[in-house]
Amino acid sequence: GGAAGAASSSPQVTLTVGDQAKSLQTLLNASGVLKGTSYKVKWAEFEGAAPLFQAVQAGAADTSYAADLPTLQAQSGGVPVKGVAALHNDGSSTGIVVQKNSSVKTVSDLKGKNVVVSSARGSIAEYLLANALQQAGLKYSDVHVQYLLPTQAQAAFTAGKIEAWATFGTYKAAVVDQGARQIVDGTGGRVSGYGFIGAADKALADQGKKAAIKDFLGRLDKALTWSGTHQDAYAQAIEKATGAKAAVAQLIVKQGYGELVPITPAVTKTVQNVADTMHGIKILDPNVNVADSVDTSLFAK
Amino acid sequence: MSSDASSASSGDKSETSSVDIRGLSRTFDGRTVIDDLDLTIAKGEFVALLGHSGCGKSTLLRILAGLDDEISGEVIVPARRSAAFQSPRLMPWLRVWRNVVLGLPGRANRDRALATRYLAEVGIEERAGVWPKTLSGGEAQRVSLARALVREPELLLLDEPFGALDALTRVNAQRLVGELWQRHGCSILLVTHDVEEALLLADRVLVMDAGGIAHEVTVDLPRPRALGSPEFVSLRSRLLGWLGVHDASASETPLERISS
Amino acid sequence: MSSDASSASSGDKSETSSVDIRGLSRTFDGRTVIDDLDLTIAKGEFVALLGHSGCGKSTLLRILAGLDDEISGEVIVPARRSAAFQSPRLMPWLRVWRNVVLGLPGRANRDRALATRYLAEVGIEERAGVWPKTLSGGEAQRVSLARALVREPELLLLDEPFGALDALTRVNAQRLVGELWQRHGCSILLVTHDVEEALLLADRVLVMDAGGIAHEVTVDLPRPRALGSPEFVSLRSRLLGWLGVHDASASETPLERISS
Amino acid sequence: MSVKEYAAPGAVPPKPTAQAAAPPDTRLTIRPARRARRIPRLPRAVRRAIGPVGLLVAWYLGSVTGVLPENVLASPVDVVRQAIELTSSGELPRAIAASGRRAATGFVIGAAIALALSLTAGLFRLGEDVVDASMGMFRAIPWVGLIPLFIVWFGIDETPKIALVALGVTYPLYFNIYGGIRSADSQLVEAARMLGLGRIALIRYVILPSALPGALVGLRYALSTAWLALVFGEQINADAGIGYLMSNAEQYFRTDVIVLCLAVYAILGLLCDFVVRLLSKRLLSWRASFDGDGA
Amino acid sequence: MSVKEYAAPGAVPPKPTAQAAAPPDTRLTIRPARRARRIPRLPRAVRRAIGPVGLLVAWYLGSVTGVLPENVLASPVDVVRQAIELTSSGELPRAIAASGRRAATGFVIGAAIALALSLTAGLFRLGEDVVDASMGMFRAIPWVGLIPLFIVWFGIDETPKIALVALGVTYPLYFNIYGGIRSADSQLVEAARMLGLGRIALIRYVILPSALPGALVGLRYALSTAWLALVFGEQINADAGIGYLMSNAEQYFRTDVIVLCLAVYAILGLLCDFVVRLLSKRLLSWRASFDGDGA
Ligand SMILES: Nc1ncnc2c1ncn2[C@@H]1O[C@H](COP(=O)(O)OP(=O)(O)OP(=O)(O)O)[C@@H](O)[C@H]1O
Ligand SMILES: Nc1ncnc2c1ncn2[C@@H]1O[C@H](COP(=O)(O)OP(=O)(O)OP(=O)(O)O)[C@@H](O)[C@H]1O
Ligand SMILES: [Mg+2]
Ligand SMILES: [Mg+2]
Repeated sequence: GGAAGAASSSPQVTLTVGDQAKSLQTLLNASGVLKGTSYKVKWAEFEGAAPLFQAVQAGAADTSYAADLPTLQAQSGGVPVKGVAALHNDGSSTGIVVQKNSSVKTVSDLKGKNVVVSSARGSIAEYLLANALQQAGLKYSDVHVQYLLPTQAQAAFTAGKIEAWATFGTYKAAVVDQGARQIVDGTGGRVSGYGFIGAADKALADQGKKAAIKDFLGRLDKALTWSGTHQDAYAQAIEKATGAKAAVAQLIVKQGYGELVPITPAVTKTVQNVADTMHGIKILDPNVNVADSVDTSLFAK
Repeated sequence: MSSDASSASSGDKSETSSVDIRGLSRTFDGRTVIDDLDLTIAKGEFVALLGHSGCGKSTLLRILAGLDDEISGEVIVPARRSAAFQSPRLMPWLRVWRNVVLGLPGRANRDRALATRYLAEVGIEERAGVWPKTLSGGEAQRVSLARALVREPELLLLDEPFGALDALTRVNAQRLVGELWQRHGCSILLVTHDVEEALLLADRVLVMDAGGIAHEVTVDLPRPRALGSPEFVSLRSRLLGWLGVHDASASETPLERISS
Repeated sequence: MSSDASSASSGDKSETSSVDIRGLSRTFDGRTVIDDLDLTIAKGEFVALLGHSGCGKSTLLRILAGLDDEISGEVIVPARRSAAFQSPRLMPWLRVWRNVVLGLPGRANRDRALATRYLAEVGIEERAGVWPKTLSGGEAQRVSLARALVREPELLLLDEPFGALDALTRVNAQRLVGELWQRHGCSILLVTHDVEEALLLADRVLVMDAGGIAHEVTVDLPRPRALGSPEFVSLRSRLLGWLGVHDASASETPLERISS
Repeated sequence: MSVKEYAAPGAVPPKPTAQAAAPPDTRLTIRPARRARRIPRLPRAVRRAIGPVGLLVAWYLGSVTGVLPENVLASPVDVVRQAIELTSSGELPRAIAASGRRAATGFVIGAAIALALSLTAGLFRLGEDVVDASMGMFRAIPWVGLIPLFIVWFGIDETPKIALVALGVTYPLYFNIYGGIRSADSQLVEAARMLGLGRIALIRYVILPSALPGALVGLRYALSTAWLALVFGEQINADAGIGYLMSNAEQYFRTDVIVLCLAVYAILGLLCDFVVRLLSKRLLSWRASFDGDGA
Repeated sequence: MSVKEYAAPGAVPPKPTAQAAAPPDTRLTIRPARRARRIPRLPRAVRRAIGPVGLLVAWYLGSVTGVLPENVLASPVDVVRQAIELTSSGELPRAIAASGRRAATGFVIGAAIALALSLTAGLFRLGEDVVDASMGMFRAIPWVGLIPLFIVWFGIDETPKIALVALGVTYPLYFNIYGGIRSADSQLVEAARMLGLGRIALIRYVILPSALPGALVGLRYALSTAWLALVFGEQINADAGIGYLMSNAEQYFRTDVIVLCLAVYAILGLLCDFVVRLLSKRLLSWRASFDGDGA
């Protein structure tokens, strides 16, 4: 790439922003923060973290947007991506639910049970399960873990085919609505609550793109701040953009990432703990050195 | 198949007749091929059917076989019929002998000995075990004939069954049909283009034209028949005349016309 | 096709002969059907081939047509050949007239007028526009004949082309072939089961047996020929004898054997 | 080869025990075709609607009785409501148009590839050996596993979606056309050669018409595959299309929209089938083949 | 109907301009089949290996030269290493066995359903109207959308996986058998009826053999579909199977394992193809059909 100054002002730069299910796109468009960028923003939308990182790996997206664990998984798998900023929420969206008439009242009661984890191996829900079991003094091998995609698991749970389900977001809310009991959730640090905006190594090596990412992070920060103060407008935007029902949109707003934070050593440490735990139950192999997998130079407050 | 058993329909003539056709018509796309045709075949009668190519002989046979029901008119036939079609129509995926006994009831449809006996009758027992695709034209026709004969029907429908056979094979096949007919007393409707064959074998010879039976002659010559007898020669010339080969003199075959 | 043009191979006889076969053999699964057969057909010669069903006539024709190359021996044929097979082999997906002109070079393969002219020759011009599946047996055979005739070959291979035709239609078709032959001077190899037909049309009649040409007779009767002439009758009886119909007297047709 | 003397007449078994003893005097009346005599039947279109309409009714009953839980398979009423809403908002027509464009482009490309490959494999022994073995292998590779490769090659815009459709369409067409070519009647091929048809003419007038019935079976399958491939294709960075609409609805939990999409797929399937039926009727009118009993 | 008098002889066009003017004296030598004379050819198995082996080489070269980036399509060397490792750990054989069991069970069920449906639709007009229209519709419904329904009905153990395989297998077999039945030669069906074959015998001796070539095309397609359906099926609560192995590897960006799974699929595809080829050779030996040029 050329000199930083020249590139950042160059209209030629196109930043391909990786996104999941239109989350960032909706937020940034609704808040209007993208007006007047010196670069072009192109959205790359995916159904989940795995295809998004595949696209990053293939060089088809410059940035990623995912929770801590999927990002760690991608890094462990060799996807050339670095965390450049962290997102945070309270972790309440993740939880373990059981059928309303289940004999399972607490996490310790899960011993010997089948527990379904969504979306897949190495998801935040699995971390919650692992962490909760650990805190309850159980080994991870004391439960029998089954993996199901959330839509499938939801159908199975509703039909009474599964007893305990570690899940998240709208899926959790929906079954709780119908009477399912939540025995534990991710608050209180049971999940880290962190997510990452990642940048492909190749994009970071390109001065023009790097500058664009830096600028983009600033705008994303503003957008998140806006979302905290304009919850209704944000929810309406979600409804409009995705067809979600009002209640679901509000839930997304409530449980979504509320702020953009720099990747401080504290963040690194928390996430490293997550990585170590998952490595300990052989879910994350090889382990990731979080401090080496971030680039803190792009976003600071 | 849309033919149902109906004992009620065997009317007044049922004791003596095998086939009763009244006012039969068949139209293909507006072209009437069979037009108000009447025909009765007595039990045990051997009837030969002549007619120009395309005049509707095979169509009539298909109707009698119960394979064509887009007709109008009344057709009564015996329940047990059997046919040799103009083309052999062997099942390509069954060995020759399986083709012969195909459709016989019970265990008989696996009776290779029975099949081989009939194949021997038509002179191709050594080809019993091969695929139909390897047969010559005449061989296939003989398998088809054997298949029709093996099932001892009450009405046997033969559509030019000897057309692809050489002189010797043809004589033998004709003799075989004649013998089976005399032994089992079935009725036979034989389509042929060979006037002499018709006269040698049949009790009655019909000439089809314009969708109906245009001419009919009863051959009451004693059997075995001699080609040279004056009655035979005069019958032949009459039939040839009806078939349009007008200038054939009594002693000439139709081919002679070429030299005239 | 594995036949290549080779002008070098047209050896000493090439100026006068149309077909040269030397030591031809063909074996099916260990069964030798054609065994060291030699045959020369002169330019413009009309040769008829007789033989028992299954003796290898069609196999020989297929080899001459270049459709079978699992042979040993030497076979030289004209480049421009044409054939009517034993079964009509019409393309079911082409209208009758398209079948007739199929394969003609250039625009001619769309020349309906040309097709109709030849269909008229064989008496079915009114069926030019229909699908082959609706043809009667004899109609299909005539289309196949028209298809072979339309391309004016140097060697015409006809495998029982009149087998499914009635007397009148047959006479006309024979006359048509005879005329075309005389007009264009092509060589013809005609397979037939009808001894009289062979004698009426051909310059030379061959009888195939045991995989080779067992008998051969040159018919040097003047044309047009008369069935009743003594030479004709004696030739016929000789041929019938070779074909195994031994007890046929000079004045009898093979069918007479039935009555003996 | 000499002609054997025939078996003596006496060798004909006097009574082969073969024929079942039907009462010897039974006679039948060949009845004129029923359609000429009975009450006219239900029209074809109505009879063909029985199945789909029956399923619709079953679905409705299932929803009402709770056999099909609402949150798994939305009730027809909800789906219709949703259909009206999305149609008036223009979203559904836009989705169908977007998917249709992709499906059509991909189909054309896939069909061309399938035709070229099946001709190569069908006409030449060497082609068969090389192409056919590879196709059998390729077909077995799950293309979901190839999506990353597609992204590398084709990016994340329209091209990978179209490529997925083309890939999905190629296999059924290839297998069926190749099978069809190989079932061409060798007698007709011989006749055509005898008539002096060149290679091109042989293909055009003999091989392809022979393969046509098989190709139409493949076409039927391929047309529905074209739409189905987009269920996956439109998960890659799409912002319109039925596949996108459906996966989006899955993310946001809209079973009514999901089921609406399924219904749209079903209707598209019926439409494609209808087209293939029409085409078959037109293109195969020369055929004399079994068309089922009157029942 | 009266026979028309033939056109007068003179009506034969004296020189139809049709025939191309090949030099009138050209003669050809019909050459004995080449195989009898030339150097013996490569054996069939070797020739059929050309395609797959060529692709392997292309893959290797692509990896070495960087045309296929390592992080998208692992190099053959890595894949072989991974294969050895997973084989010695027993994971790969276990996966193949688990998937194989599911594929086989599902295939048998699907094939039985397809046969029953295609016979119903093929033999009866009413069956055709009801079944065939519904099948065209069903086929178009993406079964990924139906997985939740499957889970509700069949739970999350083996049954839904097997059901998915059965579903995937049913369609290609149904379409091809149905198409095959409908292309049975009506002349043979007539002959069979004349011979007094009952309905069962008609099916057994005429209809099914006629449908066989088509059914084998469908079989070829269905066998690979059986394995492919497990790519999705084994995302449902599996702990063994190639599909599971692959989606797991996808989750972890283990391109070497992904590509190993793709390779296993490819080999399984080749094996299935081989079985179908053998079967075809045995079952279709009665057929006289076009089998490609000598080239
Ligand atoms: N399915 C059909 N559709 C239309 N026309 C048909 C159909 N079948 C037969 N025909 C026509 O009906 C007429 C009679 O046919 P048919 O087969 O009965 O003749 P045929 O007397 O047996 O003649 P041949 O001696 O040549 O076999 C023919 O002109 C034929 O073209
Ligand atoms: N593809 C084949 N495989 C095995 N045997 C064959 C094959 N084709 C022909 N034959 C056999 O070769 C012999 C000669 O067949 P061909 O068709 O030449 O007889 P033909 O003289 O034409 O008899 P016809 O007068 O009955 O037509 C027959 O016995 C036939 O069964
Ligand atoms: Mg006829
Ligand atoms: Mg022959």
